[in-house]
Amino acid sequence: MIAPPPTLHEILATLLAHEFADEEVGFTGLLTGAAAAAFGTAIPLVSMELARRTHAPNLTILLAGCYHNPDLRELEALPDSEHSAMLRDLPSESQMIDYPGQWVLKRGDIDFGFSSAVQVDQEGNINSVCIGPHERPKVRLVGPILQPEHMALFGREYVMMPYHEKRNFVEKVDYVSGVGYPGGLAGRHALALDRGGPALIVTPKCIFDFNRDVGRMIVKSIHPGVSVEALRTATDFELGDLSGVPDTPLPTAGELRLIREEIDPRHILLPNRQI
Amino acid sequence: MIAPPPTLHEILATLLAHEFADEEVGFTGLLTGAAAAAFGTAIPLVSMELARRTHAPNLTILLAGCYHNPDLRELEALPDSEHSAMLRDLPSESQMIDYPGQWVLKRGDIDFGFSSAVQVDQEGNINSVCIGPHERPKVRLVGPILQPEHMALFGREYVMMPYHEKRNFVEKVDYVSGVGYPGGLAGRHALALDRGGPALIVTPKCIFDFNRDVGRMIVKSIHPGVSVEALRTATDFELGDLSGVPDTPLPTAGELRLIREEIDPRHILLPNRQI
Amino acid sequence: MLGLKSKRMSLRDAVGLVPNGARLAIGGFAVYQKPMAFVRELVRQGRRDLTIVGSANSCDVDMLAGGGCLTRVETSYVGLEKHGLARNFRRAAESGVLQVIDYPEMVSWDRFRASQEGLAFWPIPFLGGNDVLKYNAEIRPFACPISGRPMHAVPAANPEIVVIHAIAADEQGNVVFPARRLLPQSGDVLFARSCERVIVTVEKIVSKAFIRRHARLVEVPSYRTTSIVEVPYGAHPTPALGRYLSDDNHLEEYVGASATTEMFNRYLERYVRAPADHFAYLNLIGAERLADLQDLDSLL
Amino acid sequence: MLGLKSKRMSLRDAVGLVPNGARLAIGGFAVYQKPMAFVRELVRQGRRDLTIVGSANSCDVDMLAGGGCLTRVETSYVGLEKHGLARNFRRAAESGVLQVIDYPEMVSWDRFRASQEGLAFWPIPFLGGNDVLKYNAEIRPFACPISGRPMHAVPAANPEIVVIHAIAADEQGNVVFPARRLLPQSGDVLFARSCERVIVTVEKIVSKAFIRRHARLVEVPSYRTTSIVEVPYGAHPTPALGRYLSDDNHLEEYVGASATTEMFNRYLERYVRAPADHFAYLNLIGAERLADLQDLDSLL
Repeated sequence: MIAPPPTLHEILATLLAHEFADEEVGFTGLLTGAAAAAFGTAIPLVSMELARRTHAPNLTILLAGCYHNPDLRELEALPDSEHSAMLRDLPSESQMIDYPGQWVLKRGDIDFGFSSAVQVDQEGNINSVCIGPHERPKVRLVGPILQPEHMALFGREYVMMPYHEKRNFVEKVDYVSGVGYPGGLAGRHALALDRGGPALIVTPKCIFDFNRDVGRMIVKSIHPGVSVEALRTATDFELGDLSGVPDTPLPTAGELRLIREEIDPRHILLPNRQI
Repeated sequence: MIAPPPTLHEILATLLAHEFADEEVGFTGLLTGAAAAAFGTAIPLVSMELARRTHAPNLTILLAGCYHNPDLRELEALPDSEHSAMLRDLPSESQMIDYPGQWVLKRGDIDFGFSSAVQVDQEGNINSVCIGPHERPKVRLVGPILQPEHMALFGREYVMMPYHEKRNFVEKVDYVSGVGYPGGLAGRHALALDRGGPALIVTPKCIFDFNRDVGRMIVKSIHPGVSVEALRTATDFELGDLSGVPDTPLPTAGELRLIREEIDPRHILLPNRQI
Repeated sequence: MLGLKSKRMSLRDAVGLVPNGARLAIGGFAVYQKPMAFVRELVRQGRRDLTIVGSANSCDVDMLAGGGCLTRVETSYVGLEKHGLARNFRRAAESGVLQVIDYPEMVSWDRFRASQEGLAFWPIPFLGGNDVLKYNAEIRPFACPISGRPMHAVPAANPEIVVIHAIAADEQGNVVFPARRLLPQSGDVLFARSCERVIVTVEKIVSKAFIRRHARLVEVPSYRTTSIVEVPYGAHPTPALGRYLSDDNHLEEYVGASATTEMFNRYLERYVRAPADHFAYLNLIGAERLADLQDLDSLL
Repeated sequence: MLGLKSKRMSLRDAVGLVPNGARLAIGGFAVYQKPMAFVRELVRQGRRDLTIVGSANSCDVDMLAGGGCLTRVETSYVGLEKHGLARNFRRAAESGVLQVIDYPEMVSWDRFRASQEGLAFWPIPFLGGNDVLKYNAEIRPFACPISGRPMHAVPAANPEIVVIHAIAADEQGNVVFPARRLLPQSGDVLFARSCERVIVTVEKIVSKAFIRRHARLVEVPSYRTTSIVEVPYGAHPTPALGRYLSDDNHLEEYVGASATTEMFNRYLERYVRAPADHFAYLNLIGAERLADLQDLDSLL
């Protein structure tokens, strides 16, 4: 019997798992709404758990920023609230209940994090504050939340974009609430940002990496079934020559089996279907 | 039947009790050694408890800086260790276990405190760091401990000196580890010390107050049985004209009864004898 | 001990301590344990021109915005998490009547730490390039006095009044927090230590014996509190950890009602202005719903 | 989960991580819960030229001074509380071989908070007129960037290595602290969050199941620890809260023995250099004394 082909979520979780080294600390917030929750919370959780079950057994997962290595088998549903009583009762190895807490944010305890945004631009800046001018915005969004810290204090950041449309991938964000690579790594250095910054931008259509010298996004791989044309149409900035860009790699049979049988057998984290 | 006359400890505890206003917060550390423990811990505790049982029922006692309104009736002995397991188990209304903690030190939550020192000078500076030059001291003492905070951040300070000899009451302390009134209140202001400073200096021989304009100690009262001559002999700086200085007032019969029958009936805090 | 001073106050009188134009910090974090009964009473009393300084806000700021009480908000987040954007807040911000000063999340906590420390500023080393700087002249660049590294001084939160919702306190104002608490409850402790006018609404006023039995958990002692107000279900529709869960049904009704100004005014009329008091509000929610929201704290 | 990395190490090897000349922070506070087995092993291995940075110190610094291991101490207190002055420390300071940098008590905590915050300094508003400034050129005056108020920047603690003694940890380095803890245990948590090389000696190495059952009390997680060393009675003669009390008899013996350099060398020979290992030391103390020191933690 042949296993069903990998879903996009499974592909992304596997790709991310390969990014993590043993003994790293990975931080995921708790996002809500189907697409945001999948990209911002579920895929990161599965990716970190997959890494722990393969090459990185000592990786520390921080669920909702507070719960160290939670027992995901005890989950009865993907949590939909960041500080709900349900999480108080979820078995874990350590619970952060105060700030400053167990992970020493400003000393760099967090090796990598996941964040999401409404806009991202070609420098990798992200925005969750407003669309249009700040004083009289067209759309007022939630605010900077933890984006400034994610993009400056964490070792690196995976920006998880649940939607990839022209309005999300813009020339210049309307408000920089998380700093990418303006002026490249030298530009970050000039801003006294000595570490961190976006590693990959993960979207439903492709994976972006960066040319960190000039501080510009480059397409690293394109997901199976997505055309170069569709990618260009959905992106408001110039993508350059995409002729040599490979397809996003697929999970191995072993990785798929781990995700489906060990990590998420009840499909609580990842939906059991193509999306 | 006539009650035994008040002891010096009872006289000092009563005098201090009159100093406190209702709803104030009073801080006492935990000093060790018979004389230091009496002056630094026991007399302050009795004075605050007496105030609570008379005019200041809402005064908060901080025993060892951490235990809010401890139940003194549960004490089986005067604690002789600042952070011993015995204090963990002493009933109280709140236990401080962290810094910053319940009392917000730098916002001025502590209205008054009690401290002790090896030297005090006529400006009210105190010293527990060293006798002689700092680099090669004649006697190296314990260090500044919490004296700088007591003398700058608390609303006012009662300096409790268990010994009154020339070596303790000096022209100029060898190391200022708690600041008095150099240059008076204007001098404190110039040092950006906007609150606090010593209120009274309490010794086995007398009570000192301050002329806060010039920043100099003045004798407020002399304890019964102490001669002016004895006081001058025991003090290394000039005391000025002492002809009009009154005797230190005695407790009323009611105050004595409260101390002896209600606050310290088992003589755990104050010794049951003249000293 | 005779003569212990009671800090107990009615909800109406406690809200009366907040003047128009006050700089108010509202406890809780995002959609958790917000002193919503207090917020409703602010709207009922028609308070105006408030500035809210906070760490993460939700229906507290949104209801005050919808009630026309706000001039300015300084925080890191205003939203309703899984229930979506805060629509009254959006309208007020987009129309320009509400000034929003954005701070990073942990920096918004640091601002209260500065107030706790009696400092006018907190030193932040990581704001370079962030537009948080662009729209906030109160943040000042400076060089670390020791390393010379360029940094920014963010202003202290400096609330004039803090209001939090907790599970229990005695009449003297000793406030207990559950041992198995989460981040929002720790934020409340921090807030209560950042200001000298602290109003605490509680699920229950308890005896001194209860307080003494939980001395280890009395994180906000009597001398830090200004008034104690007994308001059962005082955080509804947000949860109070250990007592009740979030009323997601009511929050959905709230979100639906905040689609337009007119609809939200009808919501305010029904749930805030018309009810004679907090218990009349709870009766509108109904006993079955309230019972259904029960949370259990650890029994250990 | 296969392949979990053990951070377990012998006492000898853990002490080997501390080079001559290191800048070391020793946990515990005053005479409480000092990692004394670690200190004895430092003396046994003949470590030299150490700088100790701390908040309040006692027989840790005194023994290292008596063992000739120290060059410099930065702290607020060195003494033995009810047992009197620290006589080896005194001799070393008075002879000028030991440099003592004095800090106020809470400022000495603030210096670790600065390290925890990744800052080179902590802003202190109340040092004017104090001789702490006179003898410390590392403290720099500066003006508050927002209010202009004159203040002082004290340097961060910046330990190169931190060592604390705790009751339990698992082999991966998750360290638990008792719920009914006191100030010294909180200081240990702060120390462990101020540095990336953290050595924890523990009364007992426990299972992962024990850790998961006490997740709320795991204040120092695996990724903050460098090595875990099982040393029962590792704080002796100081107490370990919840496990054993202070050995006042031994401390009196210690104080008596530190009257002169010669006598203290005999003490070091008997209790530190001659015993083959920590258990040989404990045998010198004897089972009856150790049993007598038992403390009980809360059973709740």
